[in-house]
Amino acid sequence: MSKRTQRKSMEYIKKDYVRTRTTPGSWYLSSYKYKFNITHFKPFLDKLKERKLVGLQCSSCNRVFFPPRIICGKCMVKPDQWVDLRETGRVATFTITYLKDPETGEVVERPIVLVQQDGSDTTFTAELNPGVNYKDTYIGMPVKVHWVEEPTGGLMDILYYDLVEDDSKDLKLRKD
Amino acid sequence: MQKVGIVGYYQVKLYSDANYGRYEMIFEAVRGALDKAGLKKKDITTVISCTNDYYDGRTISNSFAVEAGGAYLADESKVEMDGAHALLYGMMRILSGNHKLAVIWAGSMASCFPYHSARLFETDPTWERPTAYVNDITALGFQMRAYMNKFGVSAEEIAGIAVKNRKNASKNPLALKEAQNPNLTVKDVLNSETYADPVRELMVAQPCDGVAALLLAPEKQALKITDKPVWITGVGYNQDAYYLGDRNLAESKSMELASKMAYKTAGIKDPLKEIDIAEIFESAAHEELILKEALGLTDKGEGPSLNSEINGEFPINPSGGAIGGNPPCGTGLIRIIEATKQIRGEANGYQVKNVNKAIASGQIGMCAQNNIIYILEGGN
Amino acid sequence: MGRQVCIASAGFSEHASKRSDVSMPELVSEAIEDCLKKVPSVSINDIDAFVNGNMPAFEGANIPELWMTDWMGARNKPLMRITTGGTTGGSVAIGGYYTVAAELPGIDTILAIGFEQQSQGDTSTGLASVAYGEISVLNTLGITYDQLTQLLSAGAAIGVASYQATNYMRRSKITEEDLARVVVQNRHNAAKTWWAHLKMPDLTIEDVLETPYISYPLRYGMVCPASDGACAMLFTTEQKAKDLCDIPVYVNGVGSVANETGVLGYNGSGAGQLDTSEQLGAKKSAELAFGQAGISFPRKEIDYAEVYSPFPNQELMWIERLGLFEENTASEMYENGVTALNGELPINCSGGVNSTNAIGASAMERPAVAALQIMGKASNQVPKTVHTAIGHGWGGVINLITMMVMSDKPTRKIN
Amino acid sequence: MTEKIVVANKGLIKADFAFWVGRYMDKLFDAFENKKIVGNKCPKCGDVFVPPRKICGKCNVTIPFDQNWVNLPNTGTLKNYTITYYKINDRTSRKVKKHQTIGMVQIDGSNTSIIYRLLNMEPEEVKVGMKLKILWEEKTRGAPSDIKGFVKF
Repeated sequence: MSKRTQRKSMEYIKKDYVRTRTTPGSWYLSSYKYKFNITHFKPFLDKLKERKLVGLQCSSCNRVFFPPRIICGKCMVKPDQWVDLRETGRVATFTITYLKDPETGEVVERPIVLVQQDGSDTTFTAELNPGVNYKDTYIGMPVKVHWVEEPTGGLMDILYYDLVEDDSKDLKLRKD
Repeated sequence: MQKVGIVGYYQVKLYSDANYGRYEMIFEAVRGALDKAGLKKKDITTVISCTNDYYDGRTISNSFAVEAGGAYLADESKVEMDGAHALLYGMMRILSGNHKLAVIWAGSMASCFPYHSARLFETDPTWERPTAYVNDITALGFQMRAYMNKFGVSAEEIAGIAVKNRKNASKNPLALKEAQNPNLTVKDVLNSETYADPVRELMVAQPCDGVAALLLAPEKQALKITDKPVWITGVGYNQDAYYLGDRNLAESKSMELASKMAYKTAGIKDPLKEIDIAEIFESAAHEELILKEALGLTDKGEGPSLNSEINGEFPINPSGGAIGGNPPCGTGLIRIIEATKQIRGEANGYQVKNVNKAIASGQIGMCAQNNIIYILEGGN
Repeated sequence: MGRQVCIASAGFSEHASKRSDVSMPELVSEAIEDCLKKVPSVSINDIDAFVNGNMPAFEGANIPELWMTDWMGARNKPLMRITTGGTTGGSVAIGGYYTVAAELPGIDTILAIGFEQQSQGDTSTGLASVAYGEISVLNTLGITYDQLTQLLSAGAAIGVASYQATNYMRRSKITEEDLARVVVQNRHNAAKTWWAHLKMPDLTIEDVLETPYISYPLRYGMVCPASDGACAMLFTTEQKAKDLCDIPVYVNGVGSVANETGVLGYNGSGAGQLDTSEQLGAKKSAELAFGQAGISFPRKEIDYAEVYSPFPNQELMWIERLGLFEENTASEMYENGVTALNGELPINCSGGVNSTNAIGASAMERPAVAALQIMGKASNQVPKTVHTAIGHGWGGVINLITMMVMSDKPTRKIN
Repeated sequence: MTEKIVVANKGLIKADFAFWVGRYMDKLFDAFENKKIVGNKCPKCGDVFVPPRKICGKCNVTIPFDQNWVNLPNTGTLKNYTITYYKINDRTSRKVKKHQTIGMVQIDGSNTSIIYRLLNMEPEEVKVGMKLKILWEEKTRGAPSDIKGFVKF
């Protein structure tokens, strides 16, 4: 983190303490393994390859998880129903990061959004179309999946989210 | 102290390298315990987990395990010692009158982390850790030699404990496969490779993967949930000094004080006569003897003379003990589950006859620095 | 079952960005000394048991309680370690409460200790490792690490908090100026608290707004520091507390409810908290604690609050979610001085986590300060009499919440 | 039923720590730089501690920083030992061909034992109660590793 962000501290009343020696130590997470059962991701990834979105639904509380979850914590059961989801969603929340470009050293402003896919009950981190001005991002903004050219069956098949033009035709349709 | 009832339990089989995801394993244990007791998620009021950030390789190792452990919108907390300490906290929560059903789950996956390095993190980083001469391996060596030198106990007698526990483990279907050996002899143990002289490889409890869960309820609720409740009537816990050089390693002062507290609570005067079995968390064979003596079952140095086979005078670790499989964090809780099984008569294959009162213990730290002991009783 | 529990004293070590003169156990012993100094009739030998906690992965020691036994006076005494991330301190305080409430024989007076020496470790890697496993699953599913670090907006806690800030700012329609106002109040209060870290008596809203963004909408001037420090609390029975101090503080309600994680779900799945500023867990915790304490109108019955707010938006959010103010009115209260030292409902008069954040101690300092305010012994004492106060903490991936409700009268029902 | 897929991902990052040793230990390491050992004495029970510490765990009394320092000799008595083939560090543990003898040595004049390697000795020669002396590293840095080990006296 520290290398890629800017730092500026503010003045405050400080007290100086005697500086004693230090002894070193390191925590090597490279000696660790992280085991996960990802069996439930298989059908989800297979569908991504076909440019289709599916969520896993808990048959007890009817919540839809996207991406799928192995356990529904509310009911303590394994969700087992697959439901089709639309390509649209809304921005649940967002933040703007100010990271230094490792090459040029310039601070780049980028919006990172949490998208709630329509029909699902969870949010997921995603990126917006680089063409979208970060100042225009707002909560509740309708977005739509932008697929990669050739999906390979991974999460990166969703390249980013495009802005959906919120025109009045939609409203009319709903009225009918 | 009022009685607290153990109303359900579940233990995932121990594997040296389990084909399980972490959350899946936690879920299996907690869901299994609920199912066995015929309870639902909404009955849970509090969940106490026991994992260790250095064992799980992540900070706040309970934060992502909330759902798998059944803690969704329940009063949740984590004890970072042994599973037996987590049970203590769960018990306190029940005893306070604030909670009606506590889930305690504990365990980790030793196949996923460098066990000895993680244990090395327990040592004083400003003095002992940089050189790493003090670690869980050498600590066991010091402890065994101190015990042998002080009381003149032979290596054969200590190897006998390893043989007993590994034989017992072979009857326990949930024990670690690598630890089970019905045909082991004392000679095999003594001829196995040196761990930390005089400790041999086969005397040591091997870390493995596993999670266990246990359900606690106050007396009134416990009687409604099950007709075979097991009561916790006494508990004691205590911590010794840290530096190995400050301690008398041949004895366990902390276990002595802990058992004193537990016996006083449960009204036990002569543990050997009043109690039927013990499930002790021993990180190596000699530790079972040291803790056995600290529990007041025999005089100091007389541990080997008390027959502790399944059909012996005072059975200790009929399940195989920690030598039968030691999932870090979970081992202490498994000891309590095994003692519960014995009292309920559910220990198929290694059941001791007529068990009504049992001791179960847990520990943490080098040479069992912090010990915790429970007195469990059967009957309504 | 159970019995009344009282807080008899609380103490702190000095907090600073680098307490380079002491090792971790020595830091802890400072807090214990300060705690016992306030109750002269109690010596360390009178303590029956210990409850401890810190956030281990931040400073590279596993179960440091084992090592610091002697420094705490815990040799041959019962000890239990509780740790739950950011809420560690709060969880330890609750653990202290339960240890006394459980009526275990021979355990009446206990010390609860929370500590952290962040200057020893690598806080950003420590924070990143919270979700490290989860991130590695996403990596398996096809997202590159580089992209992932950006997605999590560089640094776990701040990342999570900035999502939450956006949510909250939209809901309550507040501006960055409102956030800065909270910061200014906290830092001014910290200047009057002897143990606080960021003492800024002359800070202005403009100063805060001049600092650059870490990630929108949070600026450098708004976020908490990383401190070294320790906090100790003395819990005991009603009977003993009456002998020890003039105004024993009764712990009437506690809660530590866990919710689903925000921003990122476990196992790399979606997150269940659709609106991270909704905080169902906090509401449930408050409900639980207030229920135990028999408080039906927190808005009227609470005189003082210490909430865990490393970021100013959270301070506004928590006091609303915990039921102290109507939704979306908190920033008005700061503007009108209701929450100031001499206001109707003073908040975080110690400067809060926003000014001092030794993570393992922070969530304990909240009930500790609240208790001292009731006793009238706090460093930045409010002029009015405090009868009932709350101490709150949050941790994990904004999913673990602790609450402690304290009062000078026992209101918890013992049945 | 689909086949179970369990992934075991390796971690990549590492966190570094630097532990402040505090003033008491600093004084010991100052002495280490000059190839000397100091301990401090409990004002109540009179026990001498190596490494020095702020609080005597037995009596629960604070030992003032500016008092009770004791200069100790380079010699000690072996109290306990173990022989192991395992080598452990922060990162991993492995079995090595050459065994290490680790001894618990009570420095003369102190009441606690410190744990270091025993050097230039065959396992058969090691006897509890034997006299030992410190073998210092040639270049001392003021760190625990300045003591290379103990050798026969």
